[in-house]
Amino acid sequence: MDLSYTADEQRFRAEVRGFLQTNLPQDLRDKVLGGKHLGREDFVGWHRILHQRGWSTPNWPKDFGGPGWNAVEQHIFDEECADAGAPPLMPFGIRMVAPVLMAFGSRAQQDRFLPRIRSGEHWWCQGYSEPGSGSDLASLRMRAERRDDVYVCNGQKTWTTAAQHADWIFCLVRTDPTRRQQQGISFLLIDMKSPGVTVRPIVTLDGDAEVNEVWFEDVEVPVDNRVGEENQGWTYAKYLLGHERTGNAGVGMCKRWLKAVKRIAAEQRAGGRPLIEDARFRDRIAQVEIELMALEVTHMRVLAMELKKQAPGPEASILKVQGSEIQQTLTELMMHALGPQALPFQPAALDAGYTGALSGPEWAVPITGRYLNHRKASIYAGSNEIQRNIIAKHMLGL
Amino acid sequence: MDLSYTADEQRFRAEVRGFLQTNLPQDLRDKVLGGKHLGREDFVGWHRILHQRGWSTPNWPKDFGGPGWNAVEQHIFDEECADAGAPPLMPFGIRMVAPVLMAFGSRAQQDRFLPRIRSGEHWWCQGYSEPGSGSDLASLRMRAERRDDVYVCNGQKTWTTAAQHADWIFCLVRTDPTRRQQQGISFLLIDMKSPGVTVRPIVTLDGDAEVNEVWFEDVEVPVDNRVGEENQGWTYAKYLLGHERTGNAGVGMCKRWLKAVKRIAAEQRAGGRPLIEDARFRDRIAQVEIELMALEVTHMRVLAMELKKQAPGPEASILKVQGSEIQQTLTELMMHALGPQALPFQPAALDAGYTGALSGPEWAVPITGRYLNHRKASIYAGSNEIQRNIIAKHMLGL
Amino acid sequence: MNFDFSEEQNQLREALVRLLDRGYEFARRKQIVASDAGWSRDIWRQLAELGALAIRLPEAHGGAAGTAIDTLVVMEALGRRIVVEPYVPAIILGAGLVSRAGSDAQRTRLLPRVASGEQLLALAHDEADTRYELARIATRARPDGTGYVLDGQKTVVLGGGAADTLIVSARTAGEPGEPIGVSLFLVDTHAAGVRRHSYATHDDHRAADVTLTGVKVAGDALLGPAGGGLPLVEHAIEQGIAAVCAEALGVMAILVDLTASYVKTRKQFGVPIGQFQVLQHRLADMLMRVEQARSMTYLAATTVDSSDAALRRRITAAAKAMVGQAARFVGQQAIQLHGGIGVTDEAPVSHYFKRLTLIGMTFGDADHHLARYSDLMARGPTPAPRA
Amino acid sequence: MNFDFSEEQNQLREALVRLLDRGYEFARRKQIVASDAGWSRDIWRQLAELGALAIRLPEAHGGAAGTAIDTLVVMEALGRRIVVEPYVPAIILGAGLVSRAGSDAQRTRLLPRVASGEQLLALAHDEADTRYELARIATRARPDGTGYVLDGQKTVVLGGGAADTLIVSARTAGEPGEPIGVSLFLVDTHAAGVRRHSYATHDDHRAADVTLTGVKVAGDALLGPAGGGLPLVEHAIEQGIAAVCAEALGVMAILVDLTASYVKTRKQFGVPIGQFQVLQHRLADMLMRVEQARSMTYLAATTVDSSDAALRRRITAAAKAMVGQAARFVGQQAIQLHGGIGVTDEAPVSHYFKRLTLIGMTFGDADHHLARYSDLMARGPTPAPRA
Repeated sequence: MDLSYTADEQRFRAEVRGFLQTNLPQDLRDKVLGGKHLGREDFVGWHRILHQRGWSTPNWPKDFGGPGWNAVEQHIFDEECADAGAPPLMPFGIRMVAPVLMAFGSRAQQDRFLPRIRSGEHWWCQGYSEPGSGSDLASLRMRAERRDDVYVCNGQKTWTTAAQHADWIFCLVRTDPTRRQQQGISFLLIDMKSPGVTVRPIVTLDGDAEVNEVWFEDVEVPVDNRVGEENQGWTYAKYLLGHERTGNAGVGMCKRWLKAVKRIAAEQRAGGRPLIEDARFRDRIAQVEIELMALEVTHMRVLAMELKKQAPGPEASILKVQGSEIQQTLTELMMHALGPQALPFQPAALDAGYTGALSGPEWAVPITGRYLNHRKASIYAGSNEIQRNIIAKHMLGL
Repeated sequence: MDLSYTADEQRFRAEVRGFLQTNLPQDLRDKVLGGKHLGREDFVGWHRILHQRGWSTPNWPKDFGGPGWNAVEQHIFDEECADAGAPPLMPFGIRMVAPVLMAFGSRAQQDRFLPRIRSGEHWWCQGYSEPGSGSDLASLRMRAERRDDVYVCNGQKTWTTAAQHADWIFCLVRTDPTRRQQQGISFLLIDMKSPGVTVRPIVTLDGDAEVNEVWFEDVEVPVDNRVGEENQGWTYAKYLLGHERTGNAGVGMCKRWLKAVKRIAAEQRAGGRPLIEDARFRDRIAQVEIELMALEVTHMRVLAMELKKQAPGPEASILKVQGSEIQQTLTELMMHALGPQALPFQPAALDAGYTGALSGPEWAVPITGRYLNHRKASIYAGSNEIQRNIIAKHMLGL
Repeated sequence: MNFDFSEEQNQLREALVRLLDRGYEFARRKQIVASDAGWSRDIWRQLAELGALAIRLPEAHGGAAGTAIDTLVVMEALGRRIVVEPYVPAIILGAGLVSRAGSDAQRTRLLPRVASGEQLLALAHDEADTRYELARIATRARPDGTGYVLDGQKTVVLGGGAADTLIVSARTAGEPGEPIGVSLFLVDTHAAGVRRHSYATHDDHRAADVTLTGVKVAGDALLGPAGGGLPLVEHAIEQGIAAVCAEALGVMAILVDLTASYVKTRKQFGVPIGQFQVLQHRLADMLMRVEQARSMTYLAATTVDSSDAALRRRITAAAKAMVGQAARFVGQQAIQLHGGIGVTDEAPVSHYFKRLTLIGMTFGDADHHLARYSDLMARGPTPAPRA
Repeated sequence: MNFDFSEEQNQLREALVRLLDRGYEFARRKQIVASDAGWSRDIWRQLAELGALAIRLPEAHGGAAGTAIDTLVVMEALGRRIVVEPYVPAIILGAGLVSRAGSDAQRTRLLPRVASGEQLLALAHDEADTRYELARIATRARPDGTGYVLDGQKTVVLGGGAADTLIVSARTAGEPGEPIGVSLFLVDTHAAGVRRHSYATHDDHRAADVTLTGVKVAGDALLGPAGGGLPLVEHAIEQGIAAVCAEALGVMAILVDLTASYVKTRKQFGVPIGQFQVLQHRLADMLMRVEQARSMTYLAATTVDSSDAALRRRITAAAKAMVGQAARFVGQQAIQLHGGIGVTDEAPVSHYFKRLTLIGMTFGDADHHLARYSDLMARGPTPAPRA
């Protein structure tokens, strides 16, 4: 047993770090670390910079133009990017639809879509959830009726992150309404510019609008845009869900937030001294720091399994639950560190370059909204209740 | 709204306190406060002292020879007894079987049993649980076959507290095996000296033996000892279960233990100073003190409902859950206050008058065993999971 | 010992419920918070007509000389509709301070107009480094003839934008952190040298930062004894704590109701999710927390008018700690059980959650008050809350 | 980065499992703890034969010069059978101290006999007021010719009754609480002036209180530098922490297994109680705590042999805090899910619970180590656990 990184891995980390120091634009870094709003151009711009270095698709094998990194290298890359304040890579293209296309797509689909995902030309979003489905994904109702060479699609998707920016959406649709639940579902790729597609933003409790409803009214989708076989979409979706959950620990982001908590607690004053000198508040930081330390090792244990080609199964659920709870604890600690200054709601100040009046320090502005918004972390990507069901069933045989 | 006690209630408290100061024997008080083993004679002796004053059955109406106290007076009495270090009154006679006899027993049964419960002549125990039943009480299997004027009883009861001391046991038995679950159950009073009754102690994890298995082998019970109608026993049992749960908050005992925690934390030293000066440990005391304060008021709110003859329903489940959790927190805090001195297991020193060798102070001896033993508090009298089911069903309609 | 509300209290509650059922549905509230002022003078006037603004004021000044139990009744009703009008800052803090500490002249001048809803007060106390330590005040008031000149910066003054008159704490002696030397001043918000930056808070209430630059006030602007303002502020905050605890009860009761209703109707895997035992127990835990919080809030309400400052201090610390813990759990679990819909602006549940979260952060969070209670405990035995 | 065990480690584990499966079933353990000594010399001899007692000893003295990973393998296996033999006091603390701090002569004299199981050591350090503060030692050693005379009282010396030789900490300088001035001495348990009161602990292990009255030892009884014993004790306790964390993993793994099996077979209301979602989630939470504890234990095992004392201190504090929290939750919930049967002496689960509870209280409880970690954090940035 040896928990240290190999010399090769350390060299790789240094290479990534060096690249980030040179190539991550300072204004973008400031936006990310300052918790400012990021626009489409911020994400796409960064994606293109990575693409030039061949790193825009860290999880892709070389055969498809990816860097061919192993699980540990991917982890190092993620961690360094998070630490440096790079914008997160949008997962919908590179991590979600791409693996499905690689595994189940036709050669034509692969040739058409994968290079454009890699280059950043196509921005994807995910059409899984519907109002009324949710954790019970298989109860989805969006219909796709075959008419000659097209599917005519009607229905609604929801909680679609970044749909307002997206060029394409991959959808689970019901192609055979006579079959129940998991059967009769197909996996379609839909151009967001198709007539009949409408995007309506969902304003979240922090005033933000990153998720959307997407409506489909007689949207025609070429049959060529179906991935794999008709009515077999659930198989591909399950494959994808496994991929979605693995990376959810979010260790890199948590480590950055932990640093932020400490910095805030060092700046805020309580009883005339830095808040971090208050043992009670510091104990709360210590508690989450220890939990994060354990999570990082647990994550490494899963990576070590992946390195040996042992598919991580229910362990991914542990990472999801623990990771989301630690994220929520950290966002809450940041808010509590602010004290009364947690109250002001100043959304305009989240735009980079804001020069208006401000209550409190600028860095404090995003904090309460982040706490409120991150209640979602234990809800999305399979609620923590669903994850516990999975752990009980698959790891304990209950 | 007024949370203070009335002048009458305060006078009553003073009267009880005065009585306890004069009449509770010092050696008995020392045993109780020192956490020593109490024997049958300790309980019975104290019961007789109370009986002389007419207070041995605090929950009984005057019609049956009780003091006729209202809910608040009973609470004051319980609290003062607990605070003074009086042995607890065994509930099985006065609080469990007696209310059933008053409500459903024949005149003959009332005349025979109630005065002897009051005087302490009859010590009762409870025959409900069986191996395999538990929270699912209605699955009980002990059989009682009618033969002329007797029931012939066969079966086993378990978790029977103080059966080794008891003169009588009240049992739920199955008189009609053809009917399922709640039907076909009768309520029998059985003389523990009957041929065929065997008591086997169950040693608990702290080395103690306060609970027992009770075996019945062809035990003949006169039909006259059946309470109420045949096969209607479940009705009486439900009535009794309601009574059992109401007083489970244990506020009086918790208040005494809280004082003990503070005393221990004042005596133990950490870093060369009294442990209670360690803010972190003191915060844990503060937390449970606040919870107990709230529980006391919640308990008073339930008492106020009782005063108005509003039957406390699912509120009793709240008292049970919160009370047992606070008890467990307090026993755990006492153990943690001991530090390394929590380790020694010295059961011989729990007998009053022990003069052998001892590790650590004498008052520390019962503490770890009490923690271990009190894990039962969230299990017995309807596990806390069952209580939450009740709350969800009856208070939330789920 | 009784937990009953008086006939008058029950009538007041019913009147408030009627008013808010009619005039404060969720859609109407949305309009109100979207307005420039962010609150409704119309609602305020109706509260005045009900007598809700005057309930605690002295009878001599048009009030009903009520108790903290009356406040509890009002606040719980306001909480059930997450009312954003500045009742706590203007009435509990502001008018309460003038009632308790004001001279006859000050009371006569201000309180009848408070009762009628024409005069709004606010307490401008917190500063950048105050956090929850009330004595850490750096704003200065130096004598100037028969009056004073005030200089300093106040932050997150609740209701500060709506206020006509601010009660400003400032040092006439001593250094930040010292208990002695803080004085209170009545300052007209339109006085020269007063600058306000007003903004919304995350729960759609309003607050303001106030800068005082050479603000001149007359001698009769001094509220209470010179240098002896801190105990007054402390008592005001204790009244504020009792009030927001009661408000939290109203908020939490609605959250439990909304969540129980939601899980009964929302179906997943073919059954209402309320049939899943884990969610049933979660709701049972929410309910228990609310009941324990209710008990502590009742205790606080029956204590906070006491003249025993040590008792008030301990019981309000205990109440805010417990209500804060309950608020955190109930709010978070209400969102969790609502799933995605719970984090949308459209769903009322998210607004109740936000108010509850900010109540938790107002007048000191749960950790602060637990620590305070713990430190008070170290200094002596807890006085019995009851005889 | 790898989490694999070596071939030798896997063989050692399998050999231990075979030994304990055969010779340490629950019934046999009951006999052992009921015996006068409370532990089995026969088992000890078999452990010696397997090489388990010598695994960490220097090769020059018959050992295998193993690492803390080897200890982890041994302790996890011992934990799975809640073995009561004094492995931690005699091997991890006692032999570990002699290995690290002993002179050649001391090592040559003691370690081969440790390896063969003939020599049992114990660390007599704690005193009535020590609690978990290692420097608070009052026992005195005054020079006497070329030797020393020891006076003092040691409490709850783990394995103290079984030991042939005690490692006694005593002050040659300084006052209780001061870091400098503590020296370690090898003291024969049969030396004049040594009195032992031996007793069982709640987990059926054994400990002793030791009174030293004018105990004379020769100059060569000094273990390590005069006055510089505290860092040695601290490192020994850190090794002890890593060991009991690994033991706790074994105990918790069995508790999860026992509980999962129990809920699958125990029926209530006509179904196995494992079908109730609340119990399923409880078990999922238990499992997650065990996995997080496992990760911290691995980190501690790969850190505790480091020469970086600050790193060792932080990581072992973090590990003991997290394992202690996990132990508390897993133990309590295992009992809760077993219901009544869980609190009986007859059920193995109660014995696993007791051992786990006492591991939690040994070498500092979770709160102590969280506070320690927190206070260390205040003094500087956490060193990265890995490169």
